[in-house]
This record gives sequence, structure tokens and C-alpha cells, in this order.
Amino acid sequence: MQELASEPVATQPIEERLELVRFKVDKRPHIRVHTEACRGCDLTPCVYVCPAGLFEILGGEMHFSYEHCLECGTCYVACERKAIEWDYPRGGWGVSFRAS
Amino acid sequence: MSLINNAADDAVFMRGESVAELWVVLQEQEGLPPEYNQEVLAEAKEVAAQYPGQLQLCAVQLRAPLSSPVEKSTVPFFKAVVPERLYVLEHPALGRYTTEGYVAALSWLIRERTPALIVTSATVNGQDWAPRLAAQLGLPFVARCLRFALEQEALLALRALYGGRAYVQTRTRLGRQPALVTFAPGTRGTPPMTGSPAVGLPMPEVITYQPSLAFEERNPSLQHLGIEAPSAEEVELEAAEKIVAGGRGVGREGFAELAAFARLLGAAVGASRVATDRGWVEPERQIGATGKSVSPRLYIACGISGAAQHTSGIREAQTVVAINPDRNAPIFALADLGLLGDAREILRHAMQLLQEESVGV
Amino acid sequence: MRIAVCLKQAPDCSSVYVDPVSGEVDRERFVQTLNAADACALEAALRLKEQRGGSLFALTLGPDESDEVLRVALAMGADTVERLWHPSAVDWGPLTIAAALAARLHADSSSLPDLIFCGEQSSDWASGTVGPALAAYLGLPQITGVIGLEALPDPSGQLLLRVTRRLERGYRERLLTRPPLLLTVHETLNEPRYPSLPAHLAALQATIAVCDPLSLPQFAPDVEAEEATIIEVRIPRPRPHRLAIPDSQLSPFERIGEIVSGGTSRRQTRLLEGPPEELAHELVRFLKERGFV
Amino acid sequence: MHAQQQFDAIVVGAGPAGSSAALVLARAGLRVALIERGEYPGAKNVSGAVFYAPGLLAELLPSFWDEAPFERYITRRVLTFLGKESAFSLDFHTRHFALPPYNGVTVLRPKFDRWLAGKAVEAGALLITSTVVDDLLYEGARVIGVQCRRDNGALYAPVVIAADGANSFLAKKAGLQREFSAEEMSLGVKEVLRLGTRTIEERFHLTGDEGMASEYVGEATGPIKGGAFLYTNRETLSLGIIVQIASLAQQRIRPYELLDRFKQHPAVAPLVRDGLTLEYSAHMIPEGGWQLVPRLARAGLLVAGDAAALVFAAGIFLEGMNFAVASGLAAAETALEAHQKGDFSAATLAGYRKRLEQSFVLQDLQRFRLTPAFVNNERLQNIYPELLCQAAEQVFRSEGRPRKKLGSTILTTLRSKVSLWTLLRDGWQAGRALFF
Repeated sequence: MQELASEPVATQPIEERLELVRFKVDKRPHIRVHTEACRGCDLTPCVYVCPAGLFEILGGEMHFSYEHCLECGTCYVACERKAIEWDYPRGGWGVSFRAS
Repeated sequence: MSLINNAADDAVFMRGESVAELWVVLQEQEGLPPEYNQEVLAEAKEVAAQYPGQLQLCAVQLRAPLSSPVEKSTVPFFKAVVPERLYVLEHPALGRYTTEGYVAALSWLIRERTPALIVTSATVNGQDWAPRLAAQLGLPFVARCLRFALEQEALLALRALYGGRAYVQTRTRLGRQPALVTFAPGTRGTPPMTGSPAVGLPMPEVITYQPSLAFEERNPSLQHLGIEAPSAEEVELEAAEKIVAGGRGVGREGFAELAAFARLLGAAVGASRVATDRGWVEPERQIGATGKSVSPRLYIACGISGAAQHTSGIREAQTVVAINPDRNAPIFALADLGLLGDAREILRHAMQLLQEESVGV
Repeated sequence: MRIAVCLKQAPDCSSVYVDPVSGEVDRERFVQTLNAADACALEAALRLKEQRGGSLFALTLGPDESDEVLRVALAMGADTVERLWHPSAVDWGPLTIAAALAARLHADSSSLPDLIFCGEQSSDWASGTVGPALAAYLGLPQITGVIGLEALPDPSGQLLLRVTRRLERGYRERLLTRPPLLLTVHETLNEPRYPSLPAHLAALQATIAVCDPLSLPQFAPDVEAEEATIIEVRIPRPRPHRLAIPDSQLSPFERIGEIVSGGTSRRQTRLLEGPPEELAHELVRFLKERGFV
Repeated sequence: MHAQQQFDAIVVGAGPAGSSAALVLARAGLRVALIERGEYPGAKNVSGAVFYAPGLLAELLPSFWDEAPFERYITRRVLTFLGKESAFSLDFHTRHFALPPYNGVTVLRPKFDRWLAGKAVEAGALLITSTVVDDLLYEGARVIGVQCRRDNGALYAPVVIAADGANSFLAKKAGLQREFSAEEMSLGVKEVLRLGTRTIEERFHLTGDEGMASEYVGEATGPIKGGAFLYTNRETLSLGIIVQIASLAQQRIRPYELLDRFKQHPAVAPLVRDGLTLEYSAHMIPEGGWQLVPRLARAGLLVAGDAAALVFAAGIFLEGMNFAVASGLAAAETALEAHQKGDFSAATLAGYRKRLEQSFVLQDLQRFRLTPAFVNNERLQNIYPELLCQAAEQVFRSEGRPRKKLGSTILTTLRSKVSLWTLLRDGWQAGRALFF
């Protein structure tokens, strides 16, 4: 039997998916990541659980962008170091689902 | 459904005359690329060509009377496309742009000549006087066309809707009066004007008017303080032809070098959110989802990894160069040229090369 | 000082979704909001009012749902609001709309407002016409594309405004002016305020006055003469790839094709590795080749 | 204090729980503030979304069946065990679910939630949109209002119903709920794909307004604990995966890649072929079940819906909206009772829990309290579905050779991966979790 998992799965880039979502981006970030706390974290669950792919490790440092946040709260639950200060954006800002 | 239509004998804009006129109102302004006029001329010429012998392409220039009779000619306006006729309307109040001056002058000329169609570039000033003129004279008006055409009884136009997310074709009924159209600048993508003025092209017939216009010279309450040119770093990102942008990989110190390189290139400085968040550059320089969307001809991304939040702002850049040490940086997927390395070092060397050349070594 | 602001409810562009297959705009997904430039016009008007005293009147022309933008205006600080509407107005273009607004502003028994603010353009049609046309109908001077506005101290006690207009490519025009005047405001002028809860609540519960523009004495729309009919809404760029400015050598048809398809091809990346000197050399060569230096 | 900022009841969150509560309270003549942080109700809300037992609302809204924006009513339920390249389905179709009161309907949340909130507004509730509630206001130990994130943002009421969703900041701030662990919370990511009405009816064997709710376990989420779903709307499909956050973090697979993998599974790909993605969304789901249900009330405060973790995610059951609505209604009834008594103490509001204990809400959660752990069992997630498919393959395979009896075929396949003892133990636990 041939292994399906070994075949590359064609994945749609996350940014293309996010293009379909409406964001009203507030200039004030609603989430802060205390990146000092991320140093030495090799599990980096946030990178893998965030459904919008907002966490990236670049050059050994945590890089986070809040703009296309889907406001699910998963990163906050997943982070064991409590490095994520999570809140909702101001009322009326942030993500709005239209077709779901 | 097509914008291209065959000429008809009984087109309403003919008004029983043998030849109708299609005007292109030329605009001059500090900082305004002359290509914008050229592009409208080229577009209008194509429309006129649909009605050979019936629709005459004319240009209209508004200006203050020249102090010396041997003036810097109007020829530099015309590169590839030369109108059949040029109306020069001279009035002391037309030395610089004012709404009232343009509206009064054009109202006068329209009464004098009654063209079939008036087109101008939808520049900031074009969008200032054209709608006002249309309202004042009751002319059919279509703003910011990407394309337009004449039918017997209507003006067909292609327009962008919702910030370019959709396009719409409209049909505006023409009456006996002329219609007014502004043409979205940059749509046609005229090649940059280099080289000498058109040589060997026929000269237009020039008709000069010096009417006494019935308007207060200017709104007395308005005082013009002047027009300020931006420095290279100040060029508004949205309007910049070239942008050199930096991100995390450039660092605070690197931005000085990046700015120097940008200056040499005549480019504006842009930045990713990391750079503006950390105060390396002022927030207005930010490109991306929380910043600006830009559409330069050249975009050089230095030390920018290319997170979606940034790249969503550079989708309309024509040529992209990316400099980044990380081979897997997503920015490379967007780039025409990718350089794997440290942006600061590469820029430093490139700057040297450019300077050496300009000195003529 | 009396200030009027003209507002429009328009779909937020981020909520506009056009089906790449059918080319149809999915209107169900629209999020209707106060047009961004209009919100800045409102904010600018409020700041002036707060500085100099006076009253602020916000009006809009639109169907029932447009009450929402007037509620935003009330919550932000407008003193009075009014909505103009007649079912036939769905077909009106910007010139007719401007004429209706002008008729309404004329209808007040006292004189015209000292200052009128409009957004420079709307997020849907972006024709930038209502402001200048309204100024024309009211016989007021206009300044369009305002990106800077400052009330200067003036010995005469009259309002003196220092205005910055945005021209092409970062050029700026600076003007000094006095009311009466109409200003159209660019959406970068300011950051509109976020209303307080009591103001928000009061606005939510306010009754919005409605006026039938056809009942206004100075308004007789000649809609037939003016407006464009929509023939067809076309497919935009289907995917958010880069939009190249089309080559002027192409035929008009091909150019429009390129515009609507979002540029025909995604270019291949040439990825280079090597010592910085060499890469710099390549960079300069590339820039020359493409005519950038 | 402005009279304008004083209400009889404040409901935080205009989802199904909040709007149902506000509807009941406003009907009873109370001055109700319904506060929503989105620009419109439903803007921030995501679920599958099958609304089971929608009849709960029909009692309140006589025109419900004609008016509510349903997509399709569910007449077909499918449970599929996915192997790597095979699928074993239980497929149930009944016309009995095709008549009001429907057993379940699919909805699109931005539409449905907006409609339901509109009903509360019609009844007299004041819907305050674009407003985040940051905290509760107290007098001593009693909750007396909420603090909104706006200037002068205090609103007062003797009773507050927190229906503020899965993250429920309010339940936590009130000390009713603890911080969640990554083991008890799931992440749902979803896409809505447009196929067209006709294709949907043909592809899923549906007629008229009939709809299908289909759930997947096993290879649907690869090695990650969770499952997948695929529901039919009128002209679109709602499809997504629901995965345990801890497991996702451990396996280091991004949720959207997992979703793509699911869409490309040979048993799923033909179902979604040519589907045009309309929207991508994500939401957290308190799937911990009984363990996660917080204290539901304190003086002046009631917690309803997802905020109270009232989600029934137990194997073949995946329900939330009905639990939300039922809890919203119970919270409102409790608040009304408190108003009648003029007593908003913890003791009076404890009636809320009793109401839920008498309804399916807490009874189902308690009865199936073992199920979440059982469903997240390593073998159930990653071994049995594949084994089941292999067994089925052995059973159905015709090789021109003499066959064994079915029982021995199946047992041999199962025992190849799992000891008999484990198998028995899992069987016993399955029984405890689901059957008796």
C-alpha cells in the first residue's frame, strides 16, 4: 500500500485564505507578545496552533503580527510561558465574518 | 458588449456639423508628470480615430500671458501624439492653478467652441475643476475612467469600483451639450518621457485666446502660500515610483544607509511594521496591512521577510527586488530579483558602484 | 459658526467580494459603514467646532439603513442630523445628489453654513464629484483633497484656516482661507474619534429626521439628462496577485484585459547568492537594465 | 449615574445564548442592554454550524419556521472513520427529520445571529454593537454592572448575563472559571465552499431543503486528536476540522495545512471538488465537557453558552447552539425570577443551575462526561479508524481464494495492532462513554 502522507499535500498559502476574510485593522494592537519570554522556547506552540499563521520565528526571534488575527484565543491557551497578553480588539474593529 | 463601436453618420455629438471636436485639457503643475497629459492624448486619439474625419483631436492649454513673445513653446507637451489643434487660453489669473480660474476659462471656451467631449487627467486638480465645471454647466460627467468610447448617443466608460475590486461599464446619454470625462492617471502606462520632443511630427494649429473672464480674480479669502516639493524620503509612499523599504534585518543603524541609497536612487523610504514599531522610522513609512498600500514601479525590500501583513501592501509593485539572508523568506516568492545576503552590506557596495559611475570613474 | 458635514454610507472595501467565476459582486457580504473620508470630514468639523464653538449639522442622502451613519455622527458629536431620501434616488448620480444636498442646505431659513465638509471620495464609486458640485450649486469656493487643516489665531476674531492640499507624488499645496467655504477631506487627515458610551447609547436611541428632497423648493432633478446607467459589472483581478501597470504598446483591449486579470503572469524569481560585492554588482546591473538608474 | 446607563438586565454577547436571553427578558418588559463587540451580531461567531433542536426557539417565536434564515434541515447523518486511503461510513437518512420541528438545521452564523438579535431588538432590547465589555462592576461581592471599553463605559443592572463566548473573560474575571488548559480546548478551523444548489443536491443525494451533517474521525486530522465535519448549506458547504490544541502544538502541524489534508483525502476530495472558497474562519471550542463547566452564577451574574463551556462534543455528538440557546433561556428565566423577588443574591441565581440540571443541558453533559476523554483516546483517534477500514477491506476483498469467517477476519486485523486486553478495555470504556 502506498503511503499517502508521504505525498506532498498542496496547501493553499494562509495569506490567500486570509484575503477572503474581512479585517478592520486597528492601529492599536490588541495582542502583545513579550518576546523576551520566548527566548529559549523550543516548543513554540503558538507558531503551529495559530490558524492565521501570525507567529513566525525569524533569525531566532519571535515575530508576531496582530493585524489578521481571527480572535480565537488559541495562542493564549497554547502558550505555556504566558508570553501572550491577549485581549479583544476595540469594539467594531478586528475580524468580521460574513459568509460563515 | 464592447466599447469599440463603428462610427455612425447620425451621431448625436455631431450636432449637424461636419466636424466635432474632442478636447484634451492639458494640466501643468509642479510635481505632475507630463506623461499624464500624454496618456490622455493617446487615449483620446484612439477614440477620435473611431470617427475618422468627423472627430478632431484638440488640446487646450490654460496659462498666463507670456512675457516674451518667443516663449518656451508648447511643443514639449506632444511626444508621440500631436493634436490637430491647440487652443491656448491666456489670462493673467491662470498663472497657477485655481478652481475658479480653470472653471471660468473653460466655461468661456466651451461657449465659444462647443466641443463634443472634454477629457482631462483625473489628477488632484483635474478632479477639482472638472466636477465643478460639470455641475455649473450641467454637463454629463464621468469621473476616473479607465477607458471610454463614444457611441451615437452615449458615452461608454469603464470604471473601477470599490477601490479596484470590481470594474463597471457605464453608459451615459449624451445630449446637445458636451460631455466631460476624467481619465484615471497611470492607467495607460505611458513610457517615461525621455529624449527630445517629437521631431518630424506635424505641428498642431495653434489658436490663442485672451478673453476677459468674468470672475473675481480669485476668491479674495484665499491666499496661496505655495507648493512644496517633497524630499526623496518624504515622497508619499502611495505616489512614489520607487521605494526602498527596510525591515527587521536592517536594524536601527541600517536605516541611515538605506535612506542614503534611496536618495541616490530617487526613491522613497518604506518600512515593515517591525521597523516602525521600534521607532527606526516614523509610522507614516509603514507598508502593509496596518500601513499603506503602495504601487511603485520598483520596490526593493531589504531585510524584510515578507509576512503576509507586509506583502498585502506591495501587491501592486511592478518590479520587486528582495535582499535577505534567509533563503526561505517568503518575500523571495514575490521578487523578480532575490539577493541572498545582508542588506546593509549589499546596499553599501551598490551605493559605491553608483557613486563611482556618476563621478565617471 | 455653523458647520455642515455631508456623509455617505458605503460598503467598506474590505467587505467587497467579487466572485472570480461569475464576476458578480456579493452584496450580501457588504459591511456598510460611514465612508472613511467622510468620517475624517466629520472629525475635522468636530475639532473646529470644539475649538471655535458653533453647531454641527450632519446630513446624508440614502435609504433607511443610512440612519446608521447619522447615528455615528450623533455619537461623535454632531448637534443635528437629517437624512434625505426618496425611492427614486436609487438612480441618482453624484450631480443630482449634490443638487439635492444643496437644495436642503438652501432650505434653511437662515443663510448657508459657514463651512461645509465632505469626504474627498467614497469607497464605492470614488468619483469625487459631490463635494465640488455641491460647492458649485451653493456658489461657495472649494478646496479639495485636504490633508492638513489648522485654525489660526486671527486678530479680527474671524476664522482663518491654514489648509494643506495633497497633490501628486507627495507635493503639497498650502493655502490660507476663510469661510464661507467647502472643503473635501482626504481620509488621511485625522483619526476619527471613538465615541463615549453615553454618546453611543444616545445615538442608538435617537430618532432620525427624514426629508424628501423632492419636496424641497429648489430641487428639480433632471435625472434623465445626467446619469450613467450601469451596463455590466466586470470581474476584478481574481486573486490578490500583483497588478502590473499594463504595457502601453498593447492594444486597449489587451490592456484592459491585463488590468482586470491582475497582470497576466507572475514573474520568475532570479535568486542569487555570493559575496556582497558581487550581489551589489548584480543589483546595480539589474536596476540599469530595467531603466531605474 | 445617568438613568440612561441603568438597565434591568445586561446581556454580554449577541450570539445564540445572549440574544435568546435578551429576547425573553425584553418580552417580560425589562429594560435590557444586549452588548456585542462586533459591528453586527455574528461578526465574530463561528460554528459548524448545525443548530440541533431548533424547536427550542420555535416556542418563543411563532414565525420561527417560516422566518429564520436556515440553510437546510438535516435528514442525513454520516459518521465516517477515515483510514489513510479508505473510509468506513455509517450513513443514516430519515424523512422523519424532514418535518417541523426539525431535528437540526444548518445556519450561517452572521446571518442567523443577526436575525436572532433582531428578534430581541423587536421585543424591546437595546442592541449596543461595536462595544467590548472589559470587566464587571461590583458592589461588595455582588455584580452590579459592566465596564465597556469606551469613555464613561459603565453600565449598571442588578443582573448581568455573560454570554461572551469561548474565551469568556467575564467568567474568569468573576472567578467562576479558571484558565483553560490546552488539553481541554479545541480549535475549529473552517471554510465555506460554494458549490451551487444543484451540485450539492446531486452530490449529497438531497432533495429540496434537505441537508446532510457528516463527521469524520481518524485520518481526518492525521495524528492530531480531533475530527472533521462537512455540512451542507443551501448553496455552500461548511467544512472544517476541530482539533485539540495540545495535540496540535505537539504534532507541529498547522491547522490550515491539516484542513487542506482533509480536503484532499481521497474520500473527501470528490465531495469538495470545484468548490470555491468563500471564507476561512476559526474559533476556539470549549470541548472539555463536564470538567470544564464553571460555577454558573454568583450574586448578580449568570454565565451562559460557550462562556459556560456548555458544548456537547461527545463523539458522535457535536452540539453547541442548542446548548447555548437553552442556557440563555434558563438564565433569562432565572433573572426574571430574581426580578420578581427583587433578590439577585447567589442563592436566588443558583436556580439557574437547577434549571439546567433539569434540562438536557447539564444532563447530557453529565451523562456523557466520560466521552471527551474516551474520544481523545490515542487508539480511537489514530488506530481504530484505520483498523476498521483494513478490516472492512479484508471482508470485502475477493481474491478467488477461500474466505475466513468475518469475525475472525476482523479480530485478526484488530489484534495485529492492539492487544486483546486493550481492545476489551476500550470496548468497555466505549460502552461507559456512550451506551450505558
